[in-house]
Amino acid sequence: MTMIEAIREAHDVAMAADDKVVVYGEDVGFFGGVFRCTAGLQEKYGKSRCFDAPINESGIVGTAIGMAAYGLKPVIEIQFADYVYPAYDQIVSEAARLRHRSNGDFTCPIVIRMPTGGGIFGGQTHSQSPEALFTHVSGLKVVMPSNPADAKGLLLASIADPDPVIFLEPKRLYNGPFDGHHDKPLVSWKKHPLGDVPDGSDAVPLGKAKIRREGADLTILAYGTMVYVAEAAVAETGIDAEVIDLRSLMPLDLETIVASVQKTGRCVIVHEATRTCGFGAELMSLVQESCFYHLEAPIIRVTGWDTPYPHAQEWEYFPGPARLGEALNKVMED
Amino acid sequence: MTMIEAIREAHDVAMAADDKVVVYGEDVGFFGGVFRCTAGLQEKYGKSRCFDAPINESGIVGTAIGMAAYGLKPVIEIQFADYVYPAYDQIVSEAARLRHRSNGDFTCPIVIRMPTGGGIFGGQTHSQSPEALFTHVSGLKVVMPSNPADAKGLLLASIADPDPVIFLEPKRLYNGPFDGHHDKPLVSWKKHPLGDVPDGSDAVPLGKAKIRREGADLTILAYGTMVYVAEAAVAETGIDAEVIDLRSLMPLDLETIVASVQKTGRCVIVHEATRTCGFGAELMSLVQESCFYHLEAPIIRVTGWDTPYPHAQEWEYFPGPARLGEALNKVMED
Amino acid sequence: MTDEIEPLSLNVPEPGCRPGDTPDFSDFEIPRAGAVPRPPVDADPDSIRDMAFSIVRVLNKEGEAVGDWAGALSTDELREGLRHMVTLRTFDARMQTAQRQGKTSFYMQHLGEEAVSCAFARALEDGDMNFPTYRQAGLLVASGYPMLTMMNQIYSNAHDPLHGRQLPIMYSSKEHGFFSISGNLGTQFVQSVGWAMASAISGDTKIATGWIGDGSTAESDFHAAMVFASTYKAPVVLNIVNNQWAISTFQGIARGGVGTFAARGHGFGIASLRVDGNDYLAVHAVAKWAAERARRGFGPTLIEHVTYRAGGHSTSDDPSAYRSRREAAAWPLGDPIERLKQHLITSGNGRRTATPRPSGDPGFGDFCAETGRGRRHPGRWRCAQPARHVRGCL
Amino acid sequence: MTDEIEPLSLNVPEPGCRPGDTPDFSDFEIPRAGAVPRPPVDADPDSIRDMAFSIVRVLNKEGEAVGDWAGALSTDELREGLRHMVTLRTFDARMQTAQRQGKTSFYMQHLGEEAVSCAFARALEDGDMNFPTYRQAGLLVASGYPMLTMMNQIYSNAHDPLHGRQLPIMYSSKEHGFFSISGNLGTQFVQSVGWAMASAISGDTKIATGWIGDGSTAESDFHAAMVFASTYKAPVVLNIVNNQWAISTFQGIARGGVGTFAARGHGFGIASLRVDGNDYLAVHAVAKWAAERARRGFGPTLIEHVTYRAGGHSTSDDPSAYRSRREAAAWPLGDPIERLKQHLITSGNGRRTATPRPSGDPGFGDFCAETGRGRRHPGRWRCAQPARHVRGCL
Ligand SMILES: Cc1ncc(C[n+]2csc(CCOP(=O)(O)OP(=O)(O)O)c2C)c(N)n1
Ligand SMILES: Cc1ncc(C[n+]2csc(CCOP(=O)(O)OP(=O)(O)O)c2C)c(N)n1
Ligand SMILES: [Mg+2]
Ligand SMILES: [Mg+2]
Repeated sequence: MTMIEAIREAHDVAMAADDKVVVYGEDVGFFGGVFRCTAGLQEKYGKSRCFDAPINESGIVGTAIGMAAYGLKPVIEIQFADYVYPAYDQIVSEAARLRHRSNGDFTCPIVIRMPTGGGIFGGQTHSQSPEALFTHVSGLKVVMPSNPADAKGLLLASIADPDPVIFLEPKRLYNGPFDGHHDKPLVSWKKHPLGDVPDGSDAVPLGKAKIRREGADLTILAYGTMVYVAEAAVAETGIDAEVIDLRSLMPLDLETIVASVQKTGRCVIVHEATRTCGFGAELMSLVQESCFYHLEAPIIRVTGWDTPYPHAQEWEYFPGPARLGEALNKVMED
Repeated sequence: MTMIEAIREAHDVAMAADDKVVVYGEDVGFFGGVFRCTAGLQEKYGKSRCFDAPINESGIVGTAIGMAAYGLKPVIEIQFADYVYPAYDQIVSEAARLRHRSNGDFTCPIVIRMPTGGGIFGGQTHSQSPEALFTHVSGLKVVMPSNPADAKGLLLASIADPDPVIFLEPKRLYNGPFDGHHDKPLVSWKKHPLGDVPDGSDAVPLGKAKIRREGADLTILAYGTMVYVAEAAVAETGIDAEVIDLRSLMPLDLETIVASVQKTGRCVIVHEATRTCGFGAELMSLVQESCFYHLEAPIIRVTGWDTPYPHAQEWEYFPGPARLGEALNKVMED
Repeated sequence: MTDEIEPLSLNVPEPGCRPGDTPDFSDFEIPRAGAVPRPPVDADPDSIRDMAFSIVRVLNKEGEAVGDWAGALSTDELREGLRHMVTLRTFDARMQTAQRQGKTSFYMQHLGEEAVSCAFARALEDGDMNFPTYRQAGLLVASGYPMLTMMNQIYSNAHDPLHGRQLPIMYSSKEHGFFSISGNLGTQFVQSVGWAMASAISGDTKIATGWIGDGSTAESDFHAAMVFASTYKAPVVLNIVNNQWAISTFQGIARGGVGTFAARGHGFGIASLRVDGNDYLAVHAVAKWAAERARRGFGPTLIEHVTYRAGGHSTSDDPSAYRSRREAAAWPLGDPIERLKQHLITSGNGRRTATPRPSGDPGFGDFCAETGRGRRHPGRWRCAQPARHVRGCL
Repeated sequence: MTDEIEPLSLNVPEPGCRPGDTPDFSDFEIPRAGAVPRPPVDADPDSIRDMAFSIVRVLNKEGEAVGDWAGALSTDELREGLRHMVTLRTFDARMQTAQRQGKTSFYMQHLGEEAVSCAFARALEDGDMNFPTYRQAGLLVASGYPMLTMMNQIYSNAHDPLHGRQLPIMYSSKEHGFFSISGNLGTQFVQSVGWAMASAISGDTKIATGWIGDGSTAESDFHAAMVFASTYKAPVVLNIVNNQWAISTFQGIARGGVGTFAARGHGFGIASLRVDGNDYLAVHAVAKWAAERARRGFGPTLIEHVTYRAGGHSTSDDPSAYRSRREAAAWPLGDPIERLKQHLITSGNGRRTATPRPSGDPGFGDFCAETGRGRRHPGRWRCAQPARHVRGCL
């Protein structure tokens, strides 16, 4: 199934199992979301468990916090990650801190889903990757699946989590994997092994990375769309790299990362977001702190540029396999 | 003079020189701001150039963007940095991108001032250091002075700047330097050489760090209150460290940083903000990228913890000279 | 008390008509054309409270211009207005097709709403500034912005003044009083108030206008705009374009339990009124009134333009998934182009077949020649390709 | 037109009275007690529009309870109410002093506003949830929350249920229907609507209340709360405590060009009214009405409590810098404690000197003994020290 179907199914499984799970957001009800991730849920579970919200992201998150305080488990959609900023105060000052500031008297089990990342010619307001703006905020978990199976399993884990989870969906992967070669035809998930999504309600635990490819010479840390870019760059350069799909940025599977870098001695980090203070900076710091004596070359970041996400120059901005490949070669030479 | 007086004087100089400079914010008009940084300006320049704003941070920034588009130069105050999040969308999606997205057709010369940082028993909503949430956003400049002379000069440079500047004021330094020894009596700026603020309208350029202490053995990167913590830790450990006050985080004076670390071979980064994805991660990455072959030990970050800023446990959270001193010793031993 | 209390339930408003249903606008009250009097421009907002629950209309069913608000425009001006609207509609149709042909990535049309921005533009003066949404290109068309430049932007080609940085139709032209469009809803509404405050601070006589959709009034910056406009009596005209839909969401979700969007102004002491957004003369008359009010220092006005989005939300949208295909045809305020045309004919100033040719600089033919019919331009900026791989509404 | 236009100028509202001026509330219209009728709880919001421009009052100048809204409370209940208010005022005075003595870092008092939260609390039922600001500790006092626990929180000592994590007075008690206080203004207002929606979704009969200050109504989350409450008819009572000041900023800056804050509700079709916040009986009666309205599924109510902040904003504030020292004394709605006391005396249910001793568990004496009179507690959590080095308002 596609990633959209997998996300829909995770909602369905969770809503069927627990009537405390409620789902809402802009265009989420009757229409089932502009990406159709909630299609059919209103019909199946009724208008008071899946409904359209007014266009007010702060209100969507703010009401969800209130609902969570009541005892429900809201799973809400922000139509694009680019539109989460009006809700930033509610997320940062409220959702993230409620358990801490009330010493557990009130908690905030909400999941905030949002389509993330570029590659769809969406310009600066339909392409952003704001993960670092959430990983810096203590009290939030941050998750980004890279395939349908993980999308379902991680969403189920996020809904089960007792605290707020930011669930970032790389929209360029909704219908099939994408490795940055934008001229190639789309391969559908239906023809991909990871499109084979297990039935049932098994969660993929938060905080566990997945080694997508074992390798001896260098470690690539990636998540979301970049996992496929990494695979492509490895294939194209022929370098025996280990490719790690982080899956969850917070909590982070530092153990897997450190074991890999200590083995390979080299590390390249790749993400779509703007470079400065991106999540790559944290990854680089953690690797430097944990593996300093194992490093044989400087760690390199391959990222989006420090500009807004452009429209026409999308492929100049997007860190594709060519740019990543260059970095891999460089780090092997260093 | 105090840092408050220096900030007031910078406003005064700028308003006298250019009637396009307007100043507003919550309690900023008649009362002159809760920290009194704008005291006297309404009386001197009239109510239409210095006035009270409704309590709506998004409106304060949003109207400032409109005013800037008209041709004014708004200098606005957010009462505490902790309260900037409701304005985050206007800052990130609008102010930061206006020049880029309109290809220079419209620009946004605004200064957003905000008292920042802890050490005042303000609890989680009067103590935050959100600089990394701005440095990650392309299109913003981010400045943090550590003394009255720089506060005046950097604020004048920020007002003169043609683009949006986030001006973070370490409120614990408003009345005197503070090195983390909270039991010691306050030393007033009036008795400190940096309280000697030059007359006139000379700006301190953005993007130039200041070496506060030359040293041969290791480099400490600090800004704001942490500059004094660093000086204290150096005095207390007796390590011959070079202390760099970054002053402006974006643009960053990478040249000065790199020259210093290449000289010393060791680096410790200190900031008050939460550790994960803090500005320290970016600094550590830049140093790793630029000085890998010069490094003799892992770089260490000394930061606030990954929790909301606590009230009673303030001095457990605050990265004081003891914690920094330990890190200095460790990095010398590594 | 508790024992006699029924369990609560959630109220979720629903539109009158979903796919398959028969559209029914019988609940929708439409005042007679000419029925709403024109108050003086310094009217106390409280004294015109009723205007937020009525609709200013000038053109009656017969196409006659009637009442206080009529008579402001000459026949030449009306003909020009018709030309602007037809131009915008034709432009939309061509660009919509261009997108379908894969020549650009994205487009948003104005179908059915052309009067709102075309008529409004003619009530402003040079130097005034609009803070538009993505559905007011009529402000550009009616103020002489070159269509060629619009197309260059849409194609993100070498002549795009924005250098390919923005999504198609996210125009910017300071010179034409058109603030850079943001993709983020609502932000521009409060910015317009700031611009207007700046004009007042500077002792200028220029005014600003803000624009927002019905759905987007729910955004918090709507409130920020109202608060600041109210407190500082900013010389601004705040426009809500109520085209009944926000993507798949009907206006009742944003409006909630109140009669009209215009009524939102009452809580701020802001003069508030509704206008027939499909009536070129009414929009123009109301815009003139509000602009003069602002310019003379009597403060802000909130205008709800009542209209209907006859097309899809954007090229990414297929409205038949969430509303009846017959709803547009059933919309009781008609088509703004047909209505103005009928007026010109009725008043003896047009021929029965008189739909004018679209204006523009250059004509469409020339344009297509110049840009190589939308094929990849060999210049520095690339033509964008449509995002075929992801379906969803932008 | 432009040539005859005067330059614009910015309107910046000013309070009637600054330090040194003579307070003058003669513009402030105060309806007679008993004058506003009590509508049925299912009243159509439109039918009670006038209530947003009037003030529900029960106690007249003579201390008699008059009109439709009178008679809901027994003498015992009124005596208890008086005790709650006196307790809160006394508690405030002690804690204010404790802060001045350096025993805690910060405090915020309710001086003059005691009736609002004390009376409101008594109109709610077990299981309802308040989303308060920092100035509604009366909700705790009047619902039996132990004062000892409040003091433990204020001293951030070993018994502080929040483990020293929050600034003093930022209480939290789910058990007592008191949501964790946030330092960020306005956020809780829309959260209360979410809680109420959850109750409706769950088919429960519980209601929520939201609280916000006059100044904070300007925050955008006020709008979010109104939009969601209106659309989903949430069972919530939304309270604006208009105590005339927001730190140094008078309420006119947030209110702008409208008559009252309550009028903000009209744009949302929300039942909106004002109440004399210094009249215990009136607050209680209105709260009961709104709570029942919500609980019976008739939707939200917006209540503006008209009161006066007689003290400083917080221990960091000195109000004489921005308003007349005589303003509090001139405030025309009087002192809530004196007024209820007078009522009890007038109605023959109190003695002339009958101000009750503060209630509390334990009494103040016990408390001070137990905590070592606010000295550093030897427990795990440290007593906070005041931030003497930075002057400024938190
Ligand atoms: C902050 C933000 N949230 C969500 C969106 C996604 N979005 C784009 S248009 C739209 C609907 C707007 O409807 P309306 O305001 O009625 O304007 P219309 O399209 O009808 O002109 C939505 C939800 C956005 N662009 N920005
Ligand atoms: C988002 C945010 N902005 C600013 C502040 C600073 N602040 C604290 S209280 C206050 C005034 C609030 O006034 P009002 O709402 O009238 O409440 P009152 O203090 O009068 O009860 C301000 C500006 C804050 N706490 N949060
Ligand atoms: Mg619409
Ligand atoms: Mg107040």
